Amino acid sequence: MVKTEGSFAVEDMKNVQINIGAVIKEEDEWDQEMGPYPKPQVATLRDWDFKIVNRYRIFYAPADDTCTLCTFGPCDLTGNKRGACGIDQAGTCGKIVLVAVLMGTCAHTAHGRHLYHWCLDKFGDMPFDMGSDILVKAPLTESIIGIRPKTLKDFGPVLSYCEEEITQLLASCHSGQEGSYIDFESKALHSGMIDSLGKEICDMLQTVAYDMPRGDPEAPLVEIGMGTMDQSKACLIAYGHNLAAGAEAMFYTENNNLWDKVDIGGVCCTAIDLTRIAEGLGNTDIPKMIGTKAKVAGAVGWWRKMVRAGIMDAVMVDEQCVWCDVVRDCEPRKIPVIATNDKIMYGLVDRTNDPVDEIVSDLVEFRVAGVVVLDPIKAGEVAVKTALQVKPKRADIKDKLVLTEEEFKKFLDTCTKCRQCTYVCPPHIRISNLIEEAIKGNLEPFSSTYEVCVGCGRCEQACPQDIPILKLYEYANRDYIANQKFKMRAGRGPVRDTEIRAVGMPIVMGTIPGVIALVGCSNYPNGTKECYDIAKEFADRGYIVVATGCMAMDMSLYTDEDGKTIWEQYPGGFDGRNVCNIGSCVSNAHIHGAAIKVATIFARRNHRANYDDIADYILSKVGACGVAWGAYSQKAASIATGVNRVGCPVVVQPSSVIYRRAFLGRTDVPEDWKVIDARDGSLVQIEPAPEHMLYVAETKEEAMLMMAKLCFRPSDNSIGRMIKLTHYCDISKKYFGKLPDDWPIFVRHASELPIADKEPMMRELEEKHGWKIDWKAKKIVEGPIRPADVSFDPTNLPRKIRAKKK
Amino acid sequence: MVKTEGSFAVEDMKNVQINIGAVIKEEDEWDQEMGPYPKPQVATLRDWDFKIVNRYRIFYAPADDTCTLCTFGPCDLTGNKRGACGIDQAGTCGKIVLVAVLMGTCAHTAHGRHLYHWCLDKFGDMPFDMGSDILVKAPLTESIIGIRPKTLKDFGPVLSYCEEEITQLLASCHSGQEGSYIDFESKALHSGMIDSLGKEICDMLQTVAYDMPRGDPEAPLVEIGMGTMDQSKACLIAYGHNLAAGAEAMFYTENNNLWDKVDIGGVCCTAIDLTRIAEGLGNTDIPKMIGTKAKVAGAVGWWRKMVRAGIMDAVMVDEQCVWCDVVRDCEPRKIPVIATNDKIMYGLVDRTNDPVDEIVSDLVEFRVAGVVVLDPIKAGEVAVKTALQVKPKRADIKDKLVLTEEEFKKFLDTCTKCRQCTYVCPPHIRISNLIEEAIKGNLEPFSSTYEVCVGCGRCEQACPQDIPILKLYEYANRDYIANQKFKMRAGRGPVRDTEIRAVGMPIVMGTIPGVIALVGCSNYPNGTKECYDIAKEFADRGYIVVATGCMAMDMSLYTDEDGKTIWEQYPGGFDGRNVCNIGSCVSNAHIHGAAIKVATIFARRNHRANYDDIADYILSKVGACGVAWGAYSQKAASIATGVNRVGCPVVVQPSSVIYRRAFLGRTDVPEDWKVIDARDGSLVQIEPAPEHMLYVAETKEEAMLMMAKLCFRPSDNSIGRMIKLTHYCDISKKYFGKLPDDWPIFVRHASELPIADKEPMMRELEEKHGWKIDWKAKKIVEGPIRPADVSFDPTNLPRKIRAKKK
Amino acid sequence: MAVDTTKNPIPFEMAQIPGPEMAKAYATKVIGSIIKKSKRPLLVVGAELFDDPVMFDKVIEMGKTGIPIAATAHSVKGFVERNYLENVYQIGLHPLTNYLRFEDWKGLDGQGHYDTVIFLGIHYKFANAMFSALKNFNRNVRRISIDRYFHVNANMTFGNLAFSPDDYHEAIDEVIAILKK
Amino acid sequence: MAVDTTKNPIPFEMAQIPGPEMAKAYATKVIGSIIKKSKRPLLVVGAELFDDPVMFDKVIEMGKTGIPIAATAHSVKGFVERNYLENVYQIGLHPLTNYLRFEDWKGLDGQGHYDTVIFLGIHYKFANAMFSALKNFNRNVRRISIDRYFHVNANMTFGNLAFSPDDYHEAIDEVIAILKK
Repeated sequence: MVKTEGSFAVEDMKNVQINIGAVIKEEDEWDQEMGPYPKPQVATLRDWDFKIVNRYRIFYAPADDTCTLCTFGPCDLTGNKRGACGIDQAGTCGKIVLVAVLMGTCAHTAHGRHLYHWCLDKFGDMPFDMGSDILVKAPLTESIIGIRPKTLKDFGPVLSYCEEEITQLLASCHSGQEGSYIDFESKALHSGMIDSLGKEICDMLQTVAYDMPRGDPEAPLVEIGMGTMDQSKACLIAYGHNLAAGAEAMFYTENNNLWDKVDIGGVCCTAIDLTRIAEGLGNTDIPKMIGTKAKVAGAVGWWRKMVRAGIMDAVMVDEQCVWCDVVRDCEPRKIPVIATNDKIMYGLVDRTNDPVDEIVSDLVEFRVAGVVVLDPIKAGEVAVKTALQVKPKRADIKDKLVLTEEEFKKFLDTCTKCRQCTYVCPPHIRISNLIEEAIKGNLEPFSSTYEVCVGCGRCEQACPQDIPILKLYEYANRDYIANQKFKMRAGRGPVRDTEIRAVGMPIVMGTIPGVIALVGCSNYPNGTKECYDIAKEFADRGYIVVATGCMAMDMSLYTDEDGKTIWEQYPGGFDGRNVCNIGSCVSNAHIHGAAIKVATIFARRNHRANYDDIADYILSKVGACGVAWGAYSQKAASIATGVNRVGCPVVVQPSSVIYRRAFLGRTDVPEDWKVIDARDGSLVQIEPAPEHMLYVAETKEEAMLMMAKLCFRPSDNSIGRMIKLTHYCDISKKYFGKLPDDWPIFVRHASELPIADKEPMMRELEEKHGWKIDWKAKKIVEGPIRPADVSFDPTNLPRKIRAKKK
Repeated sequence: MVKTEGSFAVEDMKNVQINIGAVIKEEDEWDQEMGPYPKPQVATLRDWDFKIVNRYRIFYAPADDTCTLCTFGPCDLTGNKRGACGIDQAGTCGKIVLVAVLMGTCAHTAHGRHLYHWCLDKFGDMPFDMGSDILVKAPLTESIIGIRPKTLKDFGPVLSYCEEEITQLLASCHSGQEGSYIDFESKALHSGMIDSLGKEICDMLQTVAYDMPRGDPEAPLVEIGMGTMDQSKACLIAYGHNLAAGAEAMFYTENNNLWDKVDIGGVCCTAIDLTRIAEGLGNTDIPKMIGTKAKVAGAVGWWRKMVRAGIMDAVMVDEQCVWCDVVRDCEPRKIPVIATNDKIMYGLVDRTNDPVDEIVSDLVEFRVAGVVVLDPIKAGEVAVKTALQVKPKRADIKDKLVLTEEEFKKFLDTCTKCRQCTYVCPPHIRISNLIEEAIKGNLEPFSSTYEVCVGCGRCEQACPQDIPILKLYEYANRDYIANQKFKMRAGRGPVRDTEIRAVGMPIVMGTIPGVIALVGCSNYPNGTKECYDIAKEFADRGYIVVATGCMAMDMSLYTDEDGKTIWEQYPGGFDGRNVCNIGSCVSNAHIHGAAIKVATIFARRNHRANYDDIADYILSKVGACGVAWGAYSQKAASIATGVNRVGCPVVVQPSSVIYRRAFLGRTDVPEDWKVIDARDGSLVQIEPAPEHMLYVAETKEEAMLMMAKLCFRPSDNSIGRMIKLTHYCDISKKYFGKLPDDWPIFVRHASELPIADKEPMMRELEEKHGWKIDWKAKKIVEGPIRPADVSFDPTNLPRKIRAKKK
Repeated sequence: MAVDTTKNPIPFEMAQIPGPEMAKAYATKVIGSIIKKSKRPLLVVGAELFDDPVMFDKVIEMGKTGIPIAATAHSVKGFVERNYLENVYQIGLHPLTNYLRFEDWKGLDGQGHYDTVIFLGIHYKFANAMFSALKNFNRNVRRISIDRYFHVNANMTFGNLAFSPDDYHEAIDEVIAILKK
Repeated sequence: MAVDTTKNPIPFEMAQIPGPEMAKAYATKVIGSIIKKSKRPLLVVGAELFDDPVMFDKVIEMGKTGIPIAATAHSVKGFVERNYLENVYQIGLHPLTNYLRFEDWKGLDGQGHYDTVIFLGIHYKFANAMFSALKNFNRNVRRISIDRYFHVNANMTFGNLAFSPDDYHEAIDEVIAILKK
């Protein structure tokens, strides 16, 4: 249809113009009826949340025993005491969880709102076209809001909905509001869902406006690593999560034919998004494939290593995950900073309305360490010009950035082994031991811990001898830095409907053993290498492996014996034995989207404004597990919480404990593991599948075992269960040296036993667990929690019961 | 004009309806051009904020030396060190300030959003009619957004604006976003402004929808105090800040003629708002003057005292400032709880969709301690029915609530004087000393500290002897509780334009020495009595005294020698020597509104989308000072911050230090005290007026002296300055025993000296400060920072310069 | 002479200062006899044992005195390799702590809850947080650390011995000796 | 025999546990001599002196040894009543602390910054917060409390003497005696 918008003059109404706000009903191309819960409010999906938290008990590990949030405080809450406002320790933990999740939710939603204004400003409204392979275009918007956006502008009211909910949720954190930790967690789950929606809006807007790949499994390979920044050119880094200003720097470079003089690299998700530009349908006026000209300098964990190695001539920062001391790190190294987003302004002067050349001159002459330029076009031009002009002026200082051998040795000698550095080191590196070895001439410990170091610099502040510890690292790793050059597949965007059609059945039946999603930060401790290991382990086992953000970046830094990165080892489809880079952090929404699509495309569930039904389907039938294997920002907390609300478990690493809360099942309480059979409404005792919702694993080995286990679903058919059990047992044998103790509870039928070990396992069932076996028929006669039943239709929602039990 | 809304069929567009979103331009009844900053975003008014914080230096007193907000932490920031993300201690304090201010802002804005939905649901859209005395109807909306709402629905987009800004601001608190404490404070000031706007929306909606007084200086006197709840009736308490459900209980009671059987009282701001209903223009279908049938049971500080005295039979809670252990306090006393708002659900079962009588039965039979009922109408009915039916069932337990003399004495005897109670008591009451005296038969210490006690119960948790300390208090104060009966003037709502016309000139010239606004919480320590003392001191001196919320409630609990409350002692107009109760916390917006109206009505400044200009006017010319004299919730933090952004200083009491930040001037740095003379753009050195923006006073005496000082403005004419100086000196002499040391810096001309002490003060100027005096002419020849100049037009905004200096 | 395990009583992560209730460092003698006196102790070990494999042997020695062992992370592999699985239970530290906080839990052997947990060889941050969970939500379980770190959320802990492996081994041997008495 | 001012070294508000750097309680002898050795000390007193008026006299004794006095809140009234205004400056604690945190401040007498501040008679929470401001933002000023509270954010403090007025008076007298030496 023709969309008619704008202003009309109306007869008989003098001086009146009418602005068409929204076309509320038009030829309905959507055959689904509106579902029960369009625009759910804080309490709307509370029943669903209670189902989650009644099974997956809310577990807190407080990081503080006192509360200092209001004037009655500080209050001592040790031992679950109550503060003056009446809140107890559990409630306080719940409140902090909600605040953290809201911070993450706001980061994504505010990013989406910025892009919404900016894209409409720059490009005007555009049709929301995801290409012919993607017809369920905005699964979260559709499931939560109940609308199908037709143009980018249609995301406006969706953003307003998110913002309204955020405001309601943060209000409840005020002193003397919500009193129950359970309701705080329900609210956190609500926020997590809003977070997923915010991300979807964000990525959909930029995918269309910047013509990014629409689910392209063969998205191009782009360059990644500190060593890819060509030091013979002026190097510009765009650091953050919002591509707007960085993209303008690229357009300016392109339009002025400057690529032979300028290299543009990104840090953190801006890097991923810059390398996705104009690789899509090709229907915009952006230079085709320009994204491949940008480089991924690295994930956030590499930032301080880069800046201290001085590999860039100018930095643009935008928003999110941008370290707070950028100016302080850049200024002494004569790297001008251009802040391009009002979320991060560092107290710098706002020069948005000044002429470009005046701003550039102030930066190039080092009259100011940085500026704020909130107009992305102007910021892009300022940044490129500054990088070009400052480069020659930085030659001197650049040489001095890395220590000489003499200096290096001098600093080594001043160490007194007081260990203050280690007491503040996040990954607990025994720095004085490295120094001791280096004095002996052995730099290996400095090299092998270089990836483990997060570059935070707390050690340098603690050192009473003022040893510049990060500089020692740089010196020891100068060759690695120059040669850190790898390939990463550009973020492909959403999963295609066609892919879902192919894998929906195998996922639900279990014959694809699971979907493994690596999301969030990955830098600490050992995250960079371990996320590669995890991805490879599961890809090799035939799982579908997806990654986003820093995880996708960091797993690119390793190669197999043939020198191939993970992206070169595996194809990029949404299929078993594939590894796909979905995109930046906001692309996480597509992982929810894929799960929703399994329900709606494969299983033909109505998803329109029907979130809990879909989440129930996913919890019961879609064997997927997320992992955030590294330091975990509040965004990662909101991401994980959103993934949990949609019914999917997440495994995280130990430093995540600071977010205080987990969702853990109790296998010793059978009542927790009863679900409804939708066929007749009967209650069925099930195996604990999945056993946990949010789980901290101490090591990658534990993580992998748990992830394999968390892919079990009550809906697995016997072949699927056999495959899943085989991997679960095999990972255990490989890394734990034995079968897991609890393997029998997942066995419903003899055919579900791993083929290779079938007989010994049956014997164990008989001897150790007292099951009755018919050895002649090789059948299990008695023992399992329940029999295998291929038509079992598990649900947690009474409204899904098709016929009442007689 | 006729407003035309709704849906139209449009020819040639099959199946299309058009929803009219907004009439964007209509016959413009507003003669002001759109100002420079409609809908200011995060960075828009940053220049103004920097003017504030460059003069009023940001001062932090950290409550924590570590940060536990992300997985790199905890980080030790002691001594302004930086954490792993690069943020320093100051930045972290700024972040916590912003989060706290946002919590407050969200509390008000979310309250407004709830009322918006609810009022439109219940009443439909209504004209935004504030009566003929108020033509500048929504000063904050007009100044910030640049629109004049015509109907309640027009506040919808204003709320969306608030929610969008909130989301942007909270996003910047994510780890690794904003890095500068100065920008955090600019963001906090932005949030404070949004807070004021949220409050305005909130109070305007309820004023119109519930027909509250429109600036009525003679609003009725209503009953206040625990003793007003008639124990022969079923007593229902509505506790919180949102009148929706409590009002429905009143309507149900009225419609069913139950007032002889039911008493309805409010706690906290719901109390104030219930007593304002239907006292306005009388144009709705709500029973006229029904508000006067409700009672103000008390401010939040009295809650635990009330519930432990068992004066109610049922409690409805709504939102904000509602202690988190309501159910825990009510359950053992058999007081059913009805939670009526999704911000506070206490983990109770949501019964919104169940039949009233089933819910009531479950409550009355004590099968459940409480329920959630989110439909206000149903909640009102459930609450009244429950109170009526439960009352007889509570007779037994009610008798047992207060200790017998024997029990009282028994508990006294178990005290071991371990002092654990005092180590956790917010106002540091030496409880064991009270017990010691009580053992001797002297209950006076228990009585005199009853108001000081905030009823938090931390002492009871700390007591190793399990002495029920609050019960001791109850016993000792049982007569007071029964007799706590006073009168309070119902919240009058906005200041009338006519009042502004009368006082505008005297305020700006200084002949009314100032506007004193008592806002926020007041219960701790000594807040209840001291807010009465402060109000009285300034009213007697001819200041305009306004109060809201808990301050207004608590100052009602004292009488003069004639037995008159403060409301009976002084008239309720916005004028010198008056004391007016503006209304509940959200009515604070009208105090901003009054200041804005001085600029726009009296001084004819354009205020439309011109916030910084108006704030600059207020800072330079409107001698007003706020005081929040008591425990200070996050809302109080956002209120104060909003008041600061509009150019008005605030004094707070010591427990507010936990909010970490103050804005303090340095009189020893003359460069900080230069303003522009708008006549010619010249820079003028001024006296430090006002000297601080956010100031903690240790005692009420210090507070009063500082408030008198903070009413000085550079624009004072000589008579005005003389009057202000007289009060400043007089308060100092009265409470400090001497003149303040800095009085000379406010003297520009001999006529500005207090008449009574003119000669000795001139002598002191000459002898102690070296000023030159012409004794014959009784003139000051040399000495003042600047001469008095009646046409001096101070401003901080270069754009206000009318002609360039030659 | 006994190793002084009360030295260096500051949190291994310096900034871990949770509140008014914080651990004290104790001598091996005191800790050892408290463990010995416990009615239902549980030794909880983690993957850091792999960094110093002799610790597996020491843990097995403790196990042989009758204290059941919860092998968290993949540490069970160390026991498999040493062919000691007698009273070793494989379980993640997270679900284990979750069970520990519930009064109605029946223990890894179904014989009832534990009165004392003893942590060693566990990632510092994780152990610290799990101690915090118990400190705040189940105070009936005594929290003992015999790890090389000062654990502020335990009831009893060694001071930091992270940089003194010999002292640490000696301290553990002293504890074992007491248990064997 | 000297009063033991090192007893009860826990924050007067138990939950005030700010971080890794916390005060120690010292004997009067130590505190007294540190004050005496200071080059530019400033005695900061508050309105709690009114609760125990003899303290005004003791403060005046200290003032007479040459230490300037900042009288915060309305405490100056006590000095007016005792006719002692020699080296007494009336100033709010909040602006005073604000000045103290700036290196370029010239002092109440214009003669330069202070190297030591000594608090007494000040509302606990407020003093605690102002100590925190200095602890974090100007570490060149030594923070001493001779109030009846253990002040965790000071460098040096007495233990809690809030319930032992006699001991407290004696302790102050001991400090005065040292100052007079």
